[in-house]
Amino acid sequence: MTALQGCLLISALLFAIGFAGAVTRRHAILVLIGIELMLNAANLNLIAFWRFGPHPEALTGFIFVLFSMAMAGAEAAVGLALIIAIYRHKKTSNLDEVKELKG
Amino acid sequence: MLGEQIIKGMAVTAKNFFGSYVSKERLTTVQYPEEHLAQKENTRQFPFLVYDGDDWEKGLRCVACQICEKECPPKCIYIVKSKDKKPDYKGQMQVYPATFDIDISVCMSCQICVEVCPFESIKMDTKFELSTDDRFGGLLLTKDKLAKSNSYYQKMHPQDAAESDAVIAGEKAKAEAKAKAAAEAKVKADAEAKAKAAAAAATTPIAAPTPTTPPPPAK
Amino acid sequence: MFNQLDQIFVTALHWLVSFVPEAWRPLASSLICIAFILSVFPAVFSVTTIFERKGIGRIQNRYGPNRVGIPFTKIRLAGFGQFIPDGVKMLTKEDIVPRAADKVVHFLAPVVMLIPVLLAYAVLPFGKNMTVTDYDAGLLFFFAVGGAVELSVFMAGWSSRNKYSLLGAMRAIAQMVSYEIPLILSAVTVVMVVGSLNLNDIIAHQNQYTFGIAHWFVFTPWGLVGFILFFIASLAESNRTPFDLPEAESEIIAGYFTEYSGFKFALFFLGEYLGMFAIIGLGITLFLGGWTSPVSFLTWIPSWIWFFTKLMAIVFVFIWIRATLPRLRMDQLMNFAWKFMLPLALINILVAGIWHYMAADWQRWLVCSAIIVGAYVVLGRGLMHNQKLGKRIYRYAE
Amino acid sequence: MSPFFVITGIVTLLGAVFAMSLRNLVHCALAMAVAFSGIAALYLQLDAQFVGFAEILVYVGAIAILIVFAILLTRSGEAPEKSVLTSGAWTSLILIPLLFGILAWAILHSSAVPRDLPPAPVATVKNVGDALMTKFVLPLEIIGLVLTAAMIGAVIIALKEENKNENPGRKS
Repeated sequence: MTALQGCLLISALLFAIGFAGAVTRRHAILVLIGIELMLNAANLNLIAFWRFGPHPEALTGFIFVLFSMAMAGAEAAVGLALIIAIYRHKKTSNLDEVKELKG
Repeated sequence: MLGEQIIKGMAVTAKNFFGSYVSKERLTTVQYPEEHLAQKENTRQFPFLVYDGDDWEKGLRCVACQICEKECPPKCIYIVKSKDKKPDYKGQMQVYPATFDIDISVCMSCQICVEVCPFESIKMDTKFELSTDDRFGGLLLTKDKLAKSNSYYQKMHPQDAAESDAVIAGEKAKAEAKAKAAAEAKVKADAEAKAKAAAAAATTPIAAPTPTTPPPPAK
Repeated sequence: MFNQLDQIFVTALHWLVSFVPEAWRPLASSLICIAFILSVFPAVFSVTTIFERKGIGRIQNRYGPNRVGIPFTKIRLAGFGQFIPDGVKMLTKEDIVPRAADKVVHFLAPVVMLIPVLLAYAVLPFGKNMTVTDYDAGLLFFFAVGGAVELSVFMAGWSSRNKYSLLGAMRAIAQMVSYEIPLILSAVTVVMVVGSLNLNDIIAHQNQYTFGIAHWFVFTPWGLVGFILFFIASLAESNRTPFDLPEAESEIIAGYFTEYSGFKFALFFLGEYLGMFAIIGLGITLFLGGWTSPVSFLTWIPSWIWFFTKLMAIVFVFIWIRATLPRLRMDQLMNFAWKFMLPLALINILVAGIWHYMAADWQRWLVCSAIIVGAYVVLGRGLMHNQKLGKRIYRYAE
Repeated sequence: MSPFFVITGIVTLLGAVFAMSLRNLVHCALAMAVAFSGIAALYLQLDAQFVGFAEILVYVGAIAILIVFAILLTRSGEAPEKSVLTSGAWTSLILIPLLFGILAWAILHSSAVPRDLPPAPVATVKNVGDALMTKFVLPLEIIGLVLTAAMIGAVIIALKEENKNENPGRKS
């Protein structure tokens, strides 16, 4: 197994764990954590391909990760704001109880 | 403008900081074990026993009358009277305390013993550094530890000591005057008796006898 | 001679490493560096606690600790032995963990606090050739590990199950997050002008002299403002008065370490001071020329002496401020960070850009100073004007 | 693959597993911080120092704190009494191993994976800065815009709707 495959396996496992959490847990914040883990798995993939790819001097994967981190920050901010707003409205952050679109 | 007051405040504290190194008056702290604050005139801590002269056993004014023991509110005084007697400052034979203990861990410094003492023998001390590592023995002051000379008292509380000395001097003077009066009365009586006898019998030369009877105690 | 004295630690390191077989040398070298940091900075910490107590005492016209010297002797050392009994007391005290506390997190919090703080020293240059790791992105590393401290503060506050701890932790995080922005933005000006995140490059840029005076960034208009902003933000980051809301004794006992005692409390205490030294060290490196001397005729003094002298001087100003200013209120704290420091830091970045691209003559000074003074006056007036000084409205828990 | 890499990977995965499986939300958030630190360490071993430090700065320093704040603001710091899983959680028992199996199979049997390790690339801060300011300047600007929009949006969403008629004596 090469180093790239090791990175990719770790990343795949991380993605699976994050996905499992996001799908199975009830709490909205945990779903967000799961999404963050999946995003990080993707970032790890990008860095691994940049490192072991044919043209690392182009820095494409590297810069992509930086951008995706910024996006993750924005996503977390908006997601948590939504969760807080929902909590304020419905007094719950359990996703099974937040099914309806009308408030 | 913003920040102006901050700079002013910083200047004040800086002045304090450097001033404390320059002028000693700024530092109000007294370096206690080495330095002491001057005590106030009416500082009172715990009682002690006054003695006159140099020998504390001989000069102790206390006559073991036990008034203080009875009056003491927390009952911290313990007195045992002596079997024998010894002369007091007036030359009168008196009992003296064989044991005189004050438990200063119990004493509340109320000064009642001083108020009631008819012999000016118990007074209040200003010593306060009395801590010991011995819980029972160290704080139980026995007679030898309690006895302090009159000169110590005079130095400590000059005003009170002067008053007390005046009282004692007055007593002494009174006693002497009484003794003198008694002696004179005796001399007179003797003289009269003698005169009578002389008148009765032939004249004989008079030898003034010394008064042998002790004067009655003061009060 | 002076050059050798300057490099004495580097020479000692090389000499020590030369005893180790070739393959283990990098490991041995880093272990010695770790030992150096772990011994020097806690020692500086212990001396600083005495300095702090004595300094505050003098400011309040007291003596401060002046009794304890070397144990079992009559030597007093003017009270500088005080840290030994203090340390012994702290380390031998009973370690109390509240029954309702989250044991694992409660145990981990002081450790998590100390690790990033110690990591931050890895990139600080203590003297010429005295950087443990010469990272390309040293400044980024410093701020990255500094950010992890907040998590430990939260862990301590939350795991204690105590309202004061939680309040203190929330205050601390809100304050640290708010003041991290002006802190980083004021450091960005230096990065812009130098063009590098490497702290040694930043010092090399300041290690030049004209008319015998060093090119420290604090001697430029933007550098002065940047330094003052950095200084205020570092006061807040290290939870020092007047920004000591997270551990305000009179309000919330001790904030997030209310429920800590003994060794763990000592770790928090140590972590707090080491964090303060680290951030002061960074401020020195960025604006006060690091280990360089201010005037060219004093360059013979060893560089590490300059570093530690500057460190102690700034620590003294911290102590001075602590003894002078009262604690801010929470809304004042936030207003100051977001309405004054952040705009000023942004304007300062603009000024640094103007400075960089204008020709080096008196006009540059005039333009930059004018912009900064104008911004200061306008922002300061806005901050003072918006203070709603009126009757206080008390709100009770709903 | 060095043993250090394996250890870091295991720590990261354990952090992730705990982040997704613990009952108490605060523990989950802390485990997530561990996982992110592990990923940052992986980045460092892949010669991407800048990204590694940025990972710590963004994820451990900011997002973990944000999540912890959200947990406290929604009062979910205590472990819930009821089940923590959704009603249809059992389907993931089949779905997730399947997903991972497919990914792992694809990784291990891919022909695109290069056999030899290329030399360490240079990604100094200067190179990254140059790339950001020349080749990727448009995405950078867009990211800046997106972040601003997200910040304003988050503030507006989370802003308390204040009813002006109710309780006029209180100030916000």
